[in-house]
Amino acid sequence: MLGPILFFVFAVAAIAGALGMLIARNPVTSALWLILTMFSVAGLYLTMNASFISVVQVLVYAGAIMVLFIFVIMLLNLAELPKPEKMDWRRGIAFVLGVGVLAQLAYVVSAALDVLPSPAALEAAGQNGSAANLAKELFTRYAMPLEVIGVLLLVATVGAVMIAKRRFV
Amino acid sequence: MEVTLNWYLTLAAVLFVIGVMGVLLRRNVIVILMSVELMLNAVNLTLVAFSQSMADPAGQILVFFVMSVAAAEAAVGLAIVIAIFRSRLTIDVTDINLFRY
Amino acid sequence: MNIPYLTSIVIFLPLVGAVLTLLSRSVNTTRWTALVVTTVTFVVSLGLWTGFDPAVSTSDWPQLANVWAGWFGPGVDVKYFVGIDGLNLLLVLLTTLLGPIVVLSSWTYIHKHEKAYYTLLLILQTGVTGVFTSFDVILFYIFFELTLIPMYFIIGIWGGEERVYAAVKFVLFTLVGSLLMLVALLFLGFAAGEAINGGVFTTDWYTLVEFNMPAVQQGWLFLLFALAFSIKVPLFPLHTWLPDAHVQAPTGGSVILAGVLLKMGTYGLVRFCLPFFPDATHEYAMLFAVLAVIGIVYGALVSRAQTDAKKLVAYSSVSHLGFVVLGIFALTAEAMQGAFIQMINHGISTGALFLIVGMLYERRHTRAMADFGGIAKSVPVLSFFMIFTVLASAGLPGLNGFVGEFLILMGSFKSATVGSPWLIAIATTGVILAAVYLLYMVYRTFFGPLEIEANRTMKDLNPREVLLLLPLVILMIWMGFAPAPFLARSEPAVQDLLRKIDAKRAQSAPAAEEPVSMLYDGERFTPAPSVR
Amino acid sequence: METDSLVRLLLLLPLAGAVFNGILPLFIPSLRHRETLIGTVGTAVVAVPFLIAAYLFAGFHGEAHVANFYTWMAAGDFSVSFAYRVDQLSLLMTLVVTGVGALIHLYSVGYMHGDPGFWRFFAYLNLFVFAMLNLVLGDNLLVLFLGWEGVGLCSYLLIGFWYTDLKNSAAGNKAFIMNRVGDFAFLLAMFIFVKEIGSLDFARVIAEGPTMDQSTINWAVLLLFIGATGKSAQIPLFTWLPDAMAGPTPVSALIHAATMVTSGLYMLARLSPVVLAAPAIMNVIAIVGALTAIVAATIAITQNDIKKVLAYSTVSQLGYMFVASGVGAFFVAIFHVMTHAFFKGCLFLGSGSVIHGMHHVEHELHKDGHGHHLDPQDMRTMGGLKKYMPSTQKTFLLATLAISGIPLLSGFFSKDEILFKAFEAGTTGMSAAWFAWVVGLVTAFLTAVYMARAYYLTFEGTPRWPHADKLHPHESPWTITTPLWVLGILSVVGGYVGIPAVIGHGEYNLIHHFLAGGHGPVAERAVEAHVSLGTEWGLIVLGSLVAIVGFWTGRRLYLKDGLASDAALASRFGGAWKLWQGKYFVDELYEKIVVRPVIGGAEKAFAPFDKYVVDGMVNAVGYVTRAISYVLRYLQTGLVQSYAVAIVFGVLLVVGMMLFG
Repeated sequence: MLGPILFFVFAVAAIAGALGMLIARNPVTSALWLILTMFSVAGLYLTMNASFISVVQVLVYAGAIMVLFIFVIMLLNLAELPKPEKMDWRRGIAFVLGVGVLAQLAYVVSAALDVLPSPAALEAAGQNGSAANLAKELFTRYAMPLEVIGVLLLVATVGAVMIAKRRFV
Repeated sequence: MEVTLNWYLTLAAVLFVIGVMGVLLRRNVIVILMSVELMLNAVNLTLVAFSQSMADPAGQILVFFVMSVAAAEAAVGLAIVIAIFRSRLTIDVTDINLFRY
Repeated sequence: MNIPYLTSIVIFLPLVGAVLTLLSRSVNTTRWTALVVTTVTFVVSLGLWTGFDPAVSTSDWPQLANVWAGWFGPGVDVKYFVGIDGLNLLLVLLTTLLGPIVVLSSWTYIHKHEKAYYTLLLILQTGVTGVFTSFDVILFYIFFELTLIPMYFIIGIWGGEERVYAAVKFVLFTLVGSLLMLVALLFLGFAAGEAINGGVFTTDWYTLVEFNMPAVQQGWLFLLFALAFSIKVPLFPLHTWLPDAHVQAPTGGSVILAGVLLKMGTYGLVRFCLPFFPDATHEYAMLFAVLAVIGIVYGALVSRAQTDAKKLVAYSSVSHLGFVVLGIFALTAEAMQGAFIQMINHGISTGALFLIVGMLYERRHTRAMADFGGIAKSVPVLSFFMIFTVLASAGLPGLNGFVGEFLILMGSFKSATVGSPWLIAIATTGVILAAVYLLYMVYRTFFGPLEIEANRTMKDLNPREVLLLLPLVILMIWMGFAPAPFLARSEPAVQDLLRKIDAKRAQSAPAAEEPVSMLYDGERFTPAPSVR
Repeated sequence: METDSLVRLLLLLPLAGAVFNGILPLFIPSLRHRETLIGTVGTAVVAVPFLIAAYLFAGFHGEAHVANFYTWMAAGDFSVSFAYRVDQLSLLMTLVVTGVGALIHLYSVGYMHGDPGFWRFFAYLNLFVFAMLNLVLGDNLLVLFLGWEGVGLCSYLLIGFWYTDLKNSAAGNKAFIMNRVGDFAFLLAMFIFVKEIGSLDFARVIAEGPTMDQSTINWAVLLLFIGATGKSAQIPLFTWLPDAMAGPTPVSALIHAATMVTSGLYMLARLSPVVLAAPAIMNVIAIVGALTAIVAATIAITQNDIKKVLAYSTVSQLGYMFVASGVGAFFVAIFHVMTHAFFKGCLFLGSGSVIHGMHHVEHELHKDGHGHHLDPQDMRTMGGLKKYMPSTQKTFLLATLAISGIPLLSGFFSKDEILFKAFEAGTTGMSAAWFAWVVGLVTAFLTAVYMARAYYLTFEGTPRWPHADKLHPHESPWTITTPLWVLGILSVVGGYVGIPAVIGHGEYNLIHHFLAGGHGPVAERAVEAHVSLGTEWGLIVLGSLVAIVGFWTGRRLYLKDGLASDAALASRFGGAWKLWQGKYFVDELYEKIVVRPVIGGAEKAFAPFDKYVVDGMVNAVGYVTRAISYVLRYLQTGLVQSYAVAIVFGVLLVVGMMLFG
């Protein structure tokens, strides 16, 4: 019974965090809410025995990306938006579309219930998600993409520096 | 009661849609970027769920790459936000329409 | 002489040259590099002439072929497949010959961004040579599109006053046709793969030639292919990009455009439309012949109405290419041979006309015929070349133009598909009209009193200009008096092509149906009982 | 083998001369003024072929020889070679071309002396001889056509020789284009032969041509004849020839009188068996020839330009020759071609000599500052030249008498033979021949009149140019008078190769034996019943009388009264005279019904059509695209979120289609 309980705890936290981010007026608050979601997702990974990814999730998202966000918000000193956000017809359309996407996804999941694979044994899953296993894959079969993604990160870093420099725009 | 794959999928769907809503509804560019991150997270969740239930590491490898791209995207996106804020003193998307006809 | 990969060398040598010109430091090095590269390419391409043996059949495999089957990746039968047969040999040689001539003609004509110009020129040559030598339709398509980009820039950057309009028009026209062709060739590749290649998508020319499809499909695909090529030719009424592009392009661009780029259209018709879709070819032959004949007469008349010498020459291309298209759709060996020789002729004589008009422009910075008059006195050598070329272009026997026109008209006259005497008679009036508009140009430009001071002091041709016209003039005489060696090169391939067309037609023709007579009983028709 | 090399030499020498005289001086300007060199080479490369032709003629034994050099073009089933035929007909024509040609080259050395285009002139003339030799020696229609167009080209170049005057160039253009109209028909005729026979070799065309369908034969022969009317200046394509007089006079003599314009007749004679198979078209040929003869003759009477008179006379004489072809007497046509080459060559060269002299007068007038403008070709300012130019006068008189058909001179024999053949054809059921015969007689009278007029206005009477008491022309140098005398003598004796059948039953009609009569290559119309000897004598006497009376009339009118007679005739004939003087206004008619509609149509209809309709449609596509985008651009709000909405909408749609579609 521990599995479902843990799942529900994390799931509720994740959805709450997401909704919080969506609703909060202040971007800093939004960011904090999102961090909650990130942690919850990391927890969910743990429930699936995907230990390595879980750690990386915390490190990268919560540790790096979200810090970056908050840093930028602070840097620009954007505590509050000058204008209040109110519903207009465009937002209505957006809302309807969102619901539509949700409905489609729900339909897909429900329709696919009987073809979904039955979950592998927990040990096997743990074996699969272990750092050793992933490292082996990553440095053998996916070595080339790994290098490429490294270059991508480098390029992104250089690009970000260039763009953010004064007198660029 | 057992936690099956479709639970995770449903959760991921909900998170994804919240992300979509964020992109479509919010006017703050930074929050929009955060919503994009949320969408990526939702997808990651799906990938990991499938990967673990099928005992195939490829899904998690992909998640790894997605995270890298997300990091790159956040870095460049935020840099752009800074640049725009410098020149136009706003990060409200409804005020940024450089490509207007 | 037996150089391995000769065909590929001829194709890609200019591309290597393009890299070299990019690396060159001064304008002079750029020009010399381009000249040396194109000249070497021409010399190397003469190896194709000596290496090609007309006695060896190319009905199953081209000569001097280079193949790289794995070029496009696994799962599809798309090859890098180039080679030489009777249909493309002369066109390749024409291209390589015009290479150095165009470089020489641009020597002092181009005054800005020389490096880019010569680089594009060399890339263009690779594209054109590739188009002519490809035996894979996808490869052909890639080269076909590759010619578009350099030409766009050459017109758009170094052209005349309306250069951007002309360049955009040129690209849009060609692109419309070629994209439709892409759709058609993908369909063809899949269909042929499904039918005769074990389900593998194929664009190998020799495979596709064997593939016979239902007449209705043939009709559609034929029209899509033919549209692309007709725009390139250009066939009336798709020709309006041509005067703009020709007139606005710099001399070198015009020469390439008229000399070889238009031939890609006619060559494509022969290489692809005819053997791939023989039934449709027969069905639409008359339509295309009529359009061609309209083009002959119409082009000539519009040409006569021009006041701009370059525009006059440009419209003359519409008229001349009309002959080629007529010859192609006549589907007789004589007319087809004539069409091929006429392609070469047009490249030589119209190329030379553009060169000379360009020389006039370089001296006086005007192309209006009214600004000249009587210059035969001040520039006799230039006038000699001009009149000589005009006569060749007007189809004077003993010069090259006549051979092509005569064979085309004669072959069309006896053709089963387009051989209506009245149609050919109308086409033959093109011979009269060619004299009308070309002599008019000579009359307005070269004869009469020398009244304008600037014309009086005009400089005659310098050795460089004589040098670049001389090979063309020699070819005009050679091909006029002894076209037999040229005709002999393409004869077996043309015969072979026509045989293939006939064989496919025979294969797809329904068994001869017994004519059924109908009885009318006052209310409706009923088939009569067979008497046999 | 020997004949082959001789033929090769015969053909290549003039070509080499053209290259030497044309290309070398073009690139080496210092050579341009070496008149002696150029003139010598130019003349030699025509004179030597004449000797070769004479040698071949002397050694000719009645067997046609074909020299096949190499394949010109071959495609599919069609093949044609550079093959040349040496037989009676081609030898005779070659002798005329090279003989008269050589004389005229020699003449040109004197006539063109001092012209800056001396080198060019000789290059063109040599090229002309080369083309003409191809025309007469070619063994198939295509080589003939090579020469056919080649002579047309040289004619164009030489008419427009003095290109600084646009009038000359325009005349050249006119000649070339009218010739091209004829060539157009010629080409179609060749297509018919290729389609029906599969070859253009004379041997096969002649053998198989008559076996084609009657309607095909008719078409082929009609088209050939139209081709001939272009080159030989017949109705309806004759108007270029008088304009062609814009060229230097030796050109008029060589090209537009002696050789090129007769090539149509040569072609018909060469293909005579095929022509004979189309009797309906022969009627047309005879009628057109007769009409041309009289139309040109009436115009000739009214012209004042000495070269124009001779030009129309040429057209008229060519009409005679076509009458001969039309009634099936091709060898007589060739006979007249030959005699005509002699006397008309002589006349033109004589007129050139006169112009040369008058030019001198004009030059002197200018130098003295009298400020008079004198047209050196206008007979109204001549007169009395007999005293100053005796050689020219004597030879001109001989040629005039010959062309008028005064008995025992060359023109008498050939012209009389034509009229006789027409009469004979008429008696044997060819209705058009009667018409041709009557018209021919009238024309013979007119010919004598206008030639007498030309002679008397030019050489007799009193000088009419300004200051005639002080200034007068001189006789031309020997290079000019030598050809005059040679041709003058030939116009006297040239006819004796065709003595009429009344003497010795045709035994002495050498030309008939040589060309036709079963041995030669020229066919004849079969005649069942010959006219009686008495009738034939009667016709000869009638012809002689017409000529003598005509010449006498001319002499009476113009010897004393000179120009006054013109005025008298003009008032006597009134409207007709105006019509003749205006050349029947054919040029104006063509201008109105052909030239202006075509050129005007091109300029006013086709070019705008191309610009506004065809191109307009293309541009319209562009404008429509632009209009649509003008509306659609409002979608481009620049707001990221509106794009995002669209993207999500698209995703919904696509996924929806995948799920439910």
